Amino acid sequence: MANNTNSANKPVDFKKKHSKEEMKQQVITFALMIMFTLVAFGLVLAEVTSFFVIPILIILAIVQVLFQLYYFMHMKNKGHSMVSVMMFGGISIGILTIITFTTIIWW
Amino acid sequence: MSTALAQKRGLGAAIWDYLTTVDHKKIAQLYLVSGGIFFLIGGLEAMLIRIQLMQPNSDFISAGLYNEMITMHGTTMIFLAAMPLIFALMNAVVPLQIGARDVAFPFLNSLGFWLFLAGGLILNCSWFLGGAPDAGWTAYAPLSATSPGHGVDYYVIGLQISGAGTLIGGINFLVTIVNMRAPGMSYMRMPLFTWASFVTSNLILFAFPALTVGLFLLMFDRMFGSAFFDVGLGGNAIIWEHLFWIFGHPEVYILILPVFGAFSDIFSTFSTKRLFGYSAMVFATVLIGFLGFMVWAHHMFTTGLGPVANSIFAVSTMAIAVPTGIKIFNWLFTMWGGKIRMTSAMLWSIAFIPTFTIGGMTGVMLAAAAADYQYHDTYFVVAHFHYVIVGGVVFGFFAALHYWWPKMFGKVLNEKLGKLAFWPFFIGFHLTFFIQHFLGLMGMPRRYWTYQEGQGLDLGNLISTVGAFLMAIGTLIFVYNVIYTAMKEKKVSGDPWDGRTLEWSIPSPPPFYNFKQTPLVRGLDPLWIEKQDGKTGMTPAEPLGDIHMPNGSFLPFLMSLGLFIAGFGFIYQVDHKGWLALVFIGMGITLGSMLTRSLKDDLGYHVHKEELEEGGGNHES
Amino acid sequence: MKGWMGKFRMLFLFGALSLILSGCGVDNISALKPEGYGSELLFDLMLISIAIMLFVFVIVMAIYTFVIIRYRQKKGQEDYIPKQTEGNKALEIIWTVIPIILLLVLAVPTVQATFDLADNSGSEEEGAINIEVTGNQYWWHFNYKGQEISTSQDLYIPKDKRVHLTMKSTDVIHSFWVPSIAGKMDTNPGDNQNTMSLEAYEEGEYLGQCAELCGPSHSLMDFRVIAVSQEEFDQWVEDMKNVDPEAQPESDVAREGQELFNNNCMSCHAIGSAPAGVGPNMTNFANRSKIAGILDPTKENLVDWIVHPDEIKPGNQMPSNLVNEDEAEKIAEYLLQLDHTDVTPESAEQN
Amino acid sequence: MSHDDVLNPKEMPHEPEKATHEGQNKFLGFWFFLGGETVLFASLFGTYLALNESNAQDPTRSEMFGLELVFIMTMLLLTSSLTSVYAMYHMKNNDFKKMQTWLAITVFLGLGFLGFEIYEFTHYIHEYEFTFQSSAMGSAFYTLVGFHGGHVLFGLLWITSLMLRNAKRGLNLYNAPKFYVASLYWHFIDVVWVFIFTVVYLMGKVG
Ligand code: HEA
Ligand code: HEA
Ligand code: HEC
Ligand code: CUA
Ligand SMILES: [Cu+2]
Repeated sequence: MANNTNSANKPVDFKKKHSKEEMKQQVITFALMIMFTLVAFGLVLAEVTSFFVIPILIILAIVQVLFQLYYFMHMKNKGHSMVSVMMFGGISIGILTIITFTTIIWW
Repeated sequence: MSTALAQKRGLGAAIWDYLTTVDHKKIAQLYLVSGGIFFLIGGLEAMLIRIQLMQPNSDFISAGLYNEMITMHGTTMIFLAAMPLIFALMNAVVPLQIGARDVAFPFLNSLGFWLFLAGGLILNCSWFLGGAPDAGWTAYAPLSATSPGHGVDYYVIGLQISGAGTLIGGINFLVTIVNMRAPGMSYMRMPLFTWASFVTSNLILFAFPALTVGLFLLMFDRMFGSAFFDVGLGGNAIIWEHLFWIFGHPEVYILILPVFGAFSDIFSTFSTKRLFGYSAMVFATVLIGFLGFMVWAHHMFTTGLGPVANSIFAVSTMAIAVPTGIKIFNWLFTMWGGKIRMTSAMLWSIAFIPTFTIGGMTGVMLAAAAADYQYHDTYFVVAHFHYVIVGGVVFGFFAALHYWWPKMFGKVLNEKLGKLAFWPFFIGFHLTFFIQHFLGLMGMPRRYWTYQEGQGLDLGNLISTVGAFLMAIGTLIFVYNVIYTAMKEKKVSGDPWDGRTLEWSIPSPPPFYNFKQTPLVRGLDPLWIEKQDGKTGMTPAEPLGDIHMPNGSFLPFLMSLGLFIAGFGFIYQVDHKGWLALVFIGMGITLGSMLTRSLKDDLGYHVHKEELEEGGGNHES
Repeated sequence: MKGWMGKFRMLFLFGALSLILSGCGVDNISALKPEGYGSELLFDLMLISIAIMLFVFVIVMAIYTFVIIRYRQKKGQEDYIPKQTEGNKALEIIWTVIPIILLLVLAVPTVQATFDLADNSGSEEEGAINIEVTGNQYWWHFNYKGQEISTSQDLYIPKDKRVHLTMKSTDVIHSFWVPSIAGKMDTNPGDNQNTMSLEAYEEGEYLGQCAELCGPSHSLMDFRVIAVSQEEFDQWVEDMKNVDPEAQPESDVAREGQELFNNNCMSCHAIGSAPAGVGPNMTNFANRSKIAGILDPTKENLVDWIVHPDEIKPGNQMPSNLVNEDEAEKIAEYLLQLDHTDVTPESAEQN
Repeated sequence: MSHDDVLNPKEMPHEPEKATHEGQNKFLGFWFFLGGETVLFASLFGTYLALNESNAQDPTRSEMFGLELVFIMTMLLLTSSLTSVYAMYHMKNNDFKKMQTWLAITVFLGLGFLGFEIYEFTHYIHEYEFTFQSSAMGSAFYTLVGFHGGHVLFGLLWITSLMLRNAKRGLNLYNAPKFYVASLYWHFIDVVWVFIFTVVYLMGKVG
């Protein structure tokens, strides 16, 4: 088996650059995610009133997850339209499920 | 691996061929046969139910056995008969309708089938190993969580395994339909059966995980001492109801949508007309699928969710009548102005319209939340769902089988026998179930082992049982027809019905690579378009070239076998930890096979151009 | 005709429809012969929905019949190719909009009825009757809140009065259903308690059933709702409050029976207003309309039951062969003289 | 495309994971699978949220949960997400060695996460006698977090076996989609974890 690791790939310079660009975005994403996590933990440790904190926590989580999906998992890229349809399908059903379970399990 | 062996003739080789096949057409046959057998078993259970209820205070079967009977009847019919029959149709037809040589994941396709079969066999083993599940097909906790014996364990494990198979099958068809369409086959040119399969696969993808979770919770409660449904430790039985119905309601649309699709194709073909309102039909299919996820709590109106939740779910349920109505009227207007050929397939389809309409309308009546306080868990509900399931799904299977039989097996099912089977089944069906609406309203709850004299229920139940016997006769005639056709009927051409869609442009049964050259699709009803232009077949979209085919594999069978063995281990480890050995052996086989699969390069093989020119790659046939 | 739907009911079809439907079934059992507030409200709702459905069905069938007669292939048509119509916007809009309107017509009374039946505000009022219903495998227990009255299997209520129920279960889910006077409601285990109300318009003995699969004897979990006049009900309450659980029976046999009963059965059963036990409360047993919900109240049946409860109601919680047949006879003698009041199911029929 | 082109491509395309038909199918199929997994985890979250106050005799969430460990675990998993991004970056640049290295780091971080999780569970069991069987909340907690842990374990096994299997073969069009899909899986695990630390731990602490 030949080792492909360093085979000549001349024509892909442009693409390489593109990947680099993307990589930069991903690192920024990562930094933001770490920041959000810190904020979230910080808020809880600071014992802000729960009425206030919980929505913020949830929003922070959602933003983080969107970062993961769009940047780390490339959902922002071309060729992901069907992917988006499916993921959002799953997400909306998931949300519906969770709403149910927090409202009409006990009454 | 299979190709080399399959060339050797003989029974052994044939069996080996089916055990290792990844050809969607053969998998369709496997689904058809096993689904058909399970339908007969489920039907036999239905007959025992009806015999027990023929007269008041009867003890033809005991109370405990009766509960096992209804549970297994419901579970078998839904999961082991209707689901595989749907997959049989999808496998047989979808790739052909979109001009594909294969499905996206041939290996997973066969894995899906074997998992389903393993699950179904486990479930039915319960009859011989100490008793079947007895908590209803809905398995409401805590009855199911506390039911003695191993019956419900079989339910949990069997459904978990076959459910995994279904999920795999669903994903396979999603990707197949998205990625494998022939050039020119845009979404808005796909035949409705393919559209319906697409939406159904979506429903499978999003609905089955809820069941998976529910089954896990029940399994943990029964086998590992958790407390999800144990109110003593803070558990909550309503969780099961929600999880089951979040799955269960979409499930009924999973069943009905593909046959809606089949009916669309049949009405159009046998009226020699383009489908009326194609885009509205597509839209309605998608909308039904979408709304199907927002209505589940209509099964729980009497659970006590409160008037707000009940009202919301009532109204959203009623909304489904609108897209379904669009479909009914579009079918009627497809026939309007057409040239209706009354073949057996068409006969079943024609019978479907009024039957299903009645079933749908009783559905809307059930959806009136408050009124459901009277209907719920009575024979009115039983009547409703048999009208939609038998009158919709089963009629649909009969229609679709008559329609696609020549494509699957190269022979047209005998028309005389086809009609002979129809009449007793149709009449028997209405005899059995129409009267049940009234039985329910007159105060007969469902899942009743017996009823007391003097409640005015005797005559109705007797009529119902007589009807069931007629249905059995109809079914048996159909089975006879299958055998008769296989022995006596002659081979037909690839296009016996003057078809309109791609599957009729290739020989019957199709060669294992389906299309020698991928066809070029120029519009809706592509074959019809070509015929109108005076051509006999499709214009190819590519020159003749090598065809890439996947290798057969024994691994799917092995993986399922492993889970089959492990399933028994899980069930019996409650009694004695020694049974855990089976879990390890079984999981070992499964994981070992998975590892083998991922370690080996499996690139498939090519059918060469030269072979194709000679009249088509005689690897098989 | 009580309630907002009175006017509707006057309308055309309805009279005829309800006449035909109420020809079905047996009095005091059938949901089609409403004799109480809930069932009548629901019957009206059913009639509205049936009328809408019939309307739709007639239209569908008219088109259907026309199409399959008119457009069947005729001789000599083999080569005829029909016009390939794509669709028709106007038609498609019609059959989208009309169903929407029909459904709205149905949805409004549905929502009204749903809220109406969920309205439990009366339970707080002075003099309201609140009863706690408990479902058990396979019997029902009724506890009159604030009154210290416990009964099993037979539920006495005054006629023409809204009675408020809170419902729970001690084991699996059951569903409390009295078709001819009200809809049904599940009894859930744990804290998930439901409420509903009952109101009977006529005196009578109404059949109640369990409507949620709860085990092998699910179909044998019958009970009775006995609606009597207000005076009779007051009398009954009075009598039930004054039950003396230890009262000595008159005959010797019965006294022996009492002894045996106290020794063998009291661990699960109770007499008087004791809180719900493992088994039904035996107060006023002599006036039960059925034994264990399904057997005629004869002595043979009772003895049969005491010795082999399992053969009669498979899977029920009462052990068989606790006592032998002789002893059972004596116990039966005792139980059948537990007549604590003159208000009986027969009182409900005297009208 | 001949087999040779697949196993020994003369030239690696920019997105090797989608260069073959099989690769495209795998890519899409796996995303669909993740859509299904979303519903699966939503059901588990729902169950947990419904039962998170049904702790019977067990201590409440805020009495039990500690945040330090969870914080470390979160950091480990988040970082591993980034490292797997690096791995994919090098895959796109056709640098097999670097890809393997970054994957190894990912696995390493994942192992760390799993180790802490196991420690955490045993801690709860020994310290508070809070088990899978002690209350409905216990069942729901261990099921939700355990399902996630199981996914982590499976992801580790998967990535490791891919690394080992292809160590000698290098990158090609047959295995590139496999690597890509495994990395998607790994990200998805992280997505789920974000909700777990938010919903279970942080919100549990807040009460
Ligand atoms: C193939 C399966 C299938 C299908 C298609 C349906 C379709 C529908 N079902 Fe049914 N249903 C079941 C299978 C199915 N059901 C099963 C198995 C159960 C019982 C499960 C169990 O408990 O074991 C059940 C139970 C069930 C219940 C719960 C009853 C109870 O337990 O108390 C309800 C309540 O709302 C309901 C409603 C409906 C509705 C509104 C539709 C609608 O989709 C119907 C829509 C169709 C039409 C309405 C007809 C055509 C329309 C027109 C001609 C247009 C004009 C019409 C109007 C304006 C009304 N169904
Ligand atoms: C796809 C779904 C499906 C189908 C097709 C059917 C088909 C039939 N069902 Fe039903 N049924 C359900 C799904 C289905 N059912 C479900 C989900 C329930 C609820 C279960 C529950 O409460 O949990 C139910 C419940 C149910 C009940 C209510 C039981 C109760 O509540 O107590 C009844 C009673 O009449 C009944 C009858 C029938 C009959 C007579 C048929 C007939 O149409 C059957 C026709 C077929 C045959 C008659 C087979 C003929 C062949 C032979 C007899 C030969 C056999 C030979 C060999 C095996 C070699 N079914
Ligand atoms: C372990 C508990 C238990 C014991 C001990 C027990 N029973 Fe029962 N009994 C029950 C239960 C539970 C029922 C309700 C059964 C059902 O209807 O499903 C019942 C029902 C009955 C009924 C019918 C009640 C009705 O309201 O119609 C009678 C009569 C009866 N028992 C008599 C007896 C006698 C006599 C004995 C003693 C010899 C006895 N029981 C001992 C549990 C018990
Ligand atoms: Cu209680 Cu059925
Ligand atoms: Cu439904």
